[in-house]
Amino acid sequence: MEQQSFTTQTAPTGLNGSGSDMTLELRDVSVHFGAVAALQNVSLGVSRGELAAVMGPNGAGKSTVLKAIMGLAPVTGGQVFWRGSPLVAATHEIVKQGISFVPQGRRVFTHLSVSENLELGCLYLNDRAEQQRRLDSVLELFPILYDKRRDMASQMSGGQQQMLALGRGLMANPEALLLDEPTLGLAPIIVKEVFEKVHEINEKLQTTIFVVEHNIKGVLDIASRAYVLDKGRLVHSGTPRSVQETNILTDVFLGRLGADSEEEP
Amino acid sequence: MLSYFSRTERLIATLLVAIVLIYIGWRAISSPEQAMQFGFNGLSVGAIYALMAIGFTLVYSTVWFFDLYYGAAAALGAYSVFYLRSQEWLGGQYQVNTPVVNIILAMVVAGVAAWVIHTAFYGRFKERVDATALRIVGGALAMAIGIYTGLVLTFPSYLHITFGPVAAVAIGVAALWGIKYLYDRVSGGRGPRAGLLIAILSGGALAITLGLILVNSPGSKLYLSWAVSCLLAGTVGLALYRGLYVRMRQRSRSPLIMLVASLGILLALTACISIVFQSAPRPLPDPFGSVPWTIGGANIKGFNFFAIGTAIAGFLALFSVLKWTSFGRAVRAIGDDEEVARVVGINTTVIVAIVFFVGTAFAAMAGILSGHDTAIQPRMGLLLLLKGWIASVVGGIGNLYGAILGGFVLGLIEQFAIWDLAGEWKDVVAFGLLILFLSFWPQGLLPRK
Amino acid sequence: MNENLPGWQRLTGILRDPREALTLSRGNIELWANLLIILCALVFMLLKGATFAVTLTTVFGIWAMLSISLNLVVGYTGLLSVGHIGFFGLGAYTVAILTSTTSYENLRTGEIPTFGWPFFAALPVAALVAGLVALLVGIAFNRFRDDIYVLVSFGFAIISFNVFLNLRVLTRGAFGIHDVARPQIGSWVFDTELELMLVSLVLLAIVIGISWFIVSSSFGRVLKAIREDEQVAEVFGYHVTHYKLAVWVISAMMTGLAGGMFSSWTTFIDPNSFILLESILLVSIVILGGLATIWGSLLGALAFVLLEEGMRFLPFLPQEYVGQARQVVLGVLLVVLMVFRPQGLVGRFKL
Amino acid sequence: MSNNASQNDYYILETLDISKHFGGVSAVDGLSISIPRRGVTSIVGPNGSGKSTLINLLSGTLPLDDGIVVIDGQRLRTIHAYETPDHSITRTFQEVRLFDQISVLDNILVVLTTRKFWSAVFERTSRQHRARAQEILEQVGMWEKKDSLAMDLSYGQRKLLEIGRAMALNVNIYLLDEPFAGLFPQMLERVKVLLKDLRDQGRTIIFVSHNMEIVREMADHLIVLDGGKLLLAGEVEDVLNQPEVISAYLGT
Repeated sequence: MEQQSFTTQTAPTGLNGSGSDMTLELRDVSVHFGAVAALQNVSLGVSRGELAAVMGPNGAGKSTVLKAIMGLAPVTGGQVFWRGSPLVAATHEIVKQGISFVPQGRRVFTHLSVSENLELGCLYLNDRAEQQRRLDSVLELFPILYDKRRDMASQMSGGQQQMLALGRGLMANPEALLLDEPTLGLAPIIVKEVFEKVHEINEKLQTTIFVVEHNIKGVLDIASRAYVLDKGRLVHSGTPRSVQETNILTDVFLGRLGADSEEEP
Repeated sequence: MLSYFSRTERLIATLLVAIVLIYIGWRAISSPEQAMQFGFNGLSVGAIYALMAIGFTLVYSTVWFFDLYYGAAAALGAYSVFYLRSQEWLGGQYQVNTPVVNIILAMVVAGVAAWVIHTAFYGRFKERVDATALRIVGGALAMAIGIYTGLVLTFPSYLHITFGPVAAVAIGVAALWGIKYLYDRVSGGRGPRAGLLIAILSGGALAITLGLILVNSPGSKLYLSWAVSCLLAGTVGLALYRGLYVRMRQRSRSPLIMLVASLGILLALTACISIVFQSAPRPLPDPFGSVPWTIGGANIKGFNFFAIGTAIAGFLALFSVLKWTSFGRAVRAIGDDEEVARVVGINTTVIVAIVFFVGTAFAAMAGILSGHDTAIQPRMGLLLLLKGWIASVVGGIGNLYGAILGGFVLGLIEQFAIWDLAGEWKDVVAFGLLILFLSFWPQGLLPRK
Repeated sequence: MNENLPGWQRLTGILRDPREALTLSRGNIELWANLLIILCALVFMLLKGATFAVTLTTVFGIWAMLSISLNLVVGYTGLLSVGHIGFFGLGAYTVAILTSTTSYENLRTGEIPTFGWPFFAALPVAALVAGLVALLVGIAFNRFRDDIYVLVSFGFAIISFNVFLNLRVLTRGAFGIHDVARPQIGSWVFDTELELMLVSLVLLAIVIGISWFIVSSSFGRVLKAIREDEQVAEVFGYHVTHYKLAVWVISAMMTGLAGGMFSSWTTFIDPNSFILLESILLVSIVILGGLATIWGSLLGALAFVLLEEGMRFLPFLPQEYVGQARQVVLGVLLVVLMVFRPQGLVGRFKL
Repeated sequence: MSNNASQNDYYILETLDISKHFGGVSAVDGLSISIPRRGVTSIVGPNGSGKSTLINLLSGTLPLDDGIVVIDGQRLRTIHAYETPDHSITRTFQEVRLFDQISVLDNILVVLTTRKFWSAVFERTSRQHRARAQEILEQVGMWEKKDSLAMDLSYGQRKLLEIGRAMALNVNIYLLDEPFAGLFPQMLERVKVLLKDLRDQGRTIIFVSHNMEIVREMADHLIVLDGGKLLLAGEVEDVLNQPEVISAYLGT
């Protein structure tokens, strides 16, 4: 938190050119795992209170975007900006700065109870009253968790675990919530529920949400900004409507875009 | 492909165990007094194993690699009691107190203190205070702690004066925290400042009373030396973790590399202990007198009760910390999924460091008890470690209940086995049990849920 | 110069152009390790004279046999066994029991029978006994891997130590067995140091020969494949369990051979030679020398023997601390190796 | 029965109602598919649809929970991994699994040499083995790299080597898990050529892929899985034009 120098610099020309109103932004970020490039000069971001979606086929580098923000992936070029200043902190410090991450695959702490899982979301707080207040509000948002709050997380169904992971992310009272494939491997009816919940969080709590998703239809209904990645590069950015209009998704997914690719994982 | 035993083989093994149990039962009925004696001995030995297993489980289920230093910690703990007490107790029979050892340990403590001060305070104060001044103060503080350690070690006969007040203050602060924590929990954190006041008053009172008692009673030196030993072993463990394991874990090497590295540490430390103390077995003083009581035909020493009590108290303390404090929650979260734990804002390096410290302190305590029970020798650590590990495999690896249960079960089985076999075979029985469990019930008695 | 060229090709390169030697040696830890250790050995032998050199070579031969056979398991197959001292002891005790002619009262059992076999008849039996026990142990251990394997092998070492110590009927417990026979062919008794060295080196040559034969065959390649990825090796049609068991037994038999040589060399053995700590030392020799090379094991054994002798020269180190100081050095070396060079000095496999 | 026989002849590999559960989740759920002899069959499906699990089940890497696999007319309840070469099956893995710390050449030779336990001890690397290994390595373009360790290769080279290693085993059925994922264009072409060669030799190739373009280009038959169940099967273009497939990919 040492450099709070609010430079009013305009962002380098991102693909969308909307630059500085972004609260969380990747500028020309590249990520390499060894010799393999997972992201190449990707610039994207999300404005305050907005819900941005990153889409793309498998191995396009979607999840790497979020991992780069959280310091879990080796950023080899470019920088991540948070509220206008570069985000440089250890992973566990980033949460305290208001960014919360819900990793892929419903990674809840299976040997802990539901309420313990939730409390872990804001463990760094020493204020028990505040913790309790947040716990109450999250449990209010997810009635299903309230019923199960004493159960072990391992006993829950996939959808419930996803809700738990979401709730755990919200416990940090984040300004920005990063969701990595929140509907992966869930039954269609649960998928719908998850999207509704994500939408509700975005609308009611005014949380900025950055979601990586393979389920295009569901996410485009709730997103206000959309990015399409393919093979580690940004191939499209704009409104959800623009994505649907350009047919780019069908091209990317069904392999009609042409394979001018570099190596990627 | 691993070849698993078929169902019939498993059945045969179960039958075998049942026969053994029936045999033991029959022997117990035919001579109940002896059974009482063996049972009590088993529980007493089992308590040491359980203590070992509890600490081991704490470390293993957090970092998921097998740390052999943990065994050396047991020997280290036992030998530092010997180091602090032998001069007085054995009347200068062993001239073990050497400046070299004191200086080395003081340096280790100073280094660890510097790291602790850095991680705990540097980040918090560096914006408010000049960074260089902060570093100088921190360095000086760490040096002071190191010098203090050196002094404590150099003059073991004044332990009650040099270390007594410190221990009293530490217990007072712990009591303060405990009371405040309980108060906060009861009042839901919304209570008035009264809780804090009560805590400060009672903690302070406790510290002062305890300090007076400790300083004025030279007999407390043995118990104080236990505390010093646990702290020392824990500090060395912390230094190893911070200096070595963190670096190796970051490179996420295979568990075997970590294991072999800790094998090297075990080898080196065992040899260091042999150099300082010679490799022949040494006695530790009997803390509660050696006059046995007779209960139900069995001769039982006060020390045995103490061992069992320590194991149960250790279990309860660790259990409640893990269950109810946010620290415990963080520990369990790291054991579950370290990356996600980091993502939700837990400083995993610090938490794991504390786990190492606490775990090795447990090992040291087990080592001390084992030393009081029989004798100490430099190689005792590895065997104790393996027994602790067997206990946790028997109980169900990664499960705290399993650790204490496994410890007592292992102790009992060892004792009942040497009823008919000669006493020297108990290690063989223990490892036979291990292989039996790993082959047929790798989950243990109480599987980790 | 290509790093992956085999040694002899590099050597011919140097012969053709001596300047190659310079480029080769730069930053080449393997080369320096080789040179250093061999030079040390030569200097030692020159300084201390022929008798010393002969004894050193005998001891080296025994440790080299041990480390080569252990390397077959640890380096080539990837099973980190800390229990090999058990097989060493089995071999030693078998030879001792079969050849010793001294019988004395035991506390419980009275007269202990003696067999009085010649050494060369007992030696194969020693290997067989070690192999047989290894077969049984191996069947039980085959399901374990990685750290569990290490721990159960610890268990084997402790169990075998206990057996040596407590099975007094056979091993005479802590008293040990005296007067183990020296090797003998006809009337030629190998009882001078030089002759013993000869036997030790011949046995070492046999062990090297067997190991090399295995390692260079298709069998050896499969072992390495198993070490790398058991499941994939299985997908390509290899019954992994059999291979692991076979190499385990072979290695144990060669270790038993070394044990037999050891007991005949010292002529007196007691359980203290076969404690777990020795087994850990053995593992550290194998790792120090280098995993998955026979040459590395030779080098490691040489370094180990030199380390002990070298420490006797240190003026500030009292004689009784030499063994312990060696342990400290090896322990620290092990840590350093694991951090910086997990394949050992000249190894071909990183843990 | 002649009808049945001819059907068996047409399909080299069939699964009858096979299932695999992990904990409570069924990765493969009562799946019955038939894979025609010769030609290229592609298995596609969204994430978590059980494609890799299917490959693992067919190659014995995972034990079957339930169901029967028919390989070339032989009905099997269990497949042991070490028997798969005898069933004329081999495979590659999704995350490349080479024998990392041995040389590239040895990686091929492991597969070429005898699988008989006892003769392995006495077998040295023969000239034929080396020649065959050279042939394969040249085919995958890695003969110059023969002495480097497999772990030092780049990702694409590793992928190629793994396919080469599978090719070294002279079998009829190749199960390839994502052979095209993450490759440079020229590497991609190379893999395509390799697979086409195999196809032209009359082998059966079954591969999992996400890259629909390559599926269109390479595959003759297509099997679409969703949630561990069969969604559709048939000729590639027919299947890809079905609306169900598009909705399975883009979500409901």
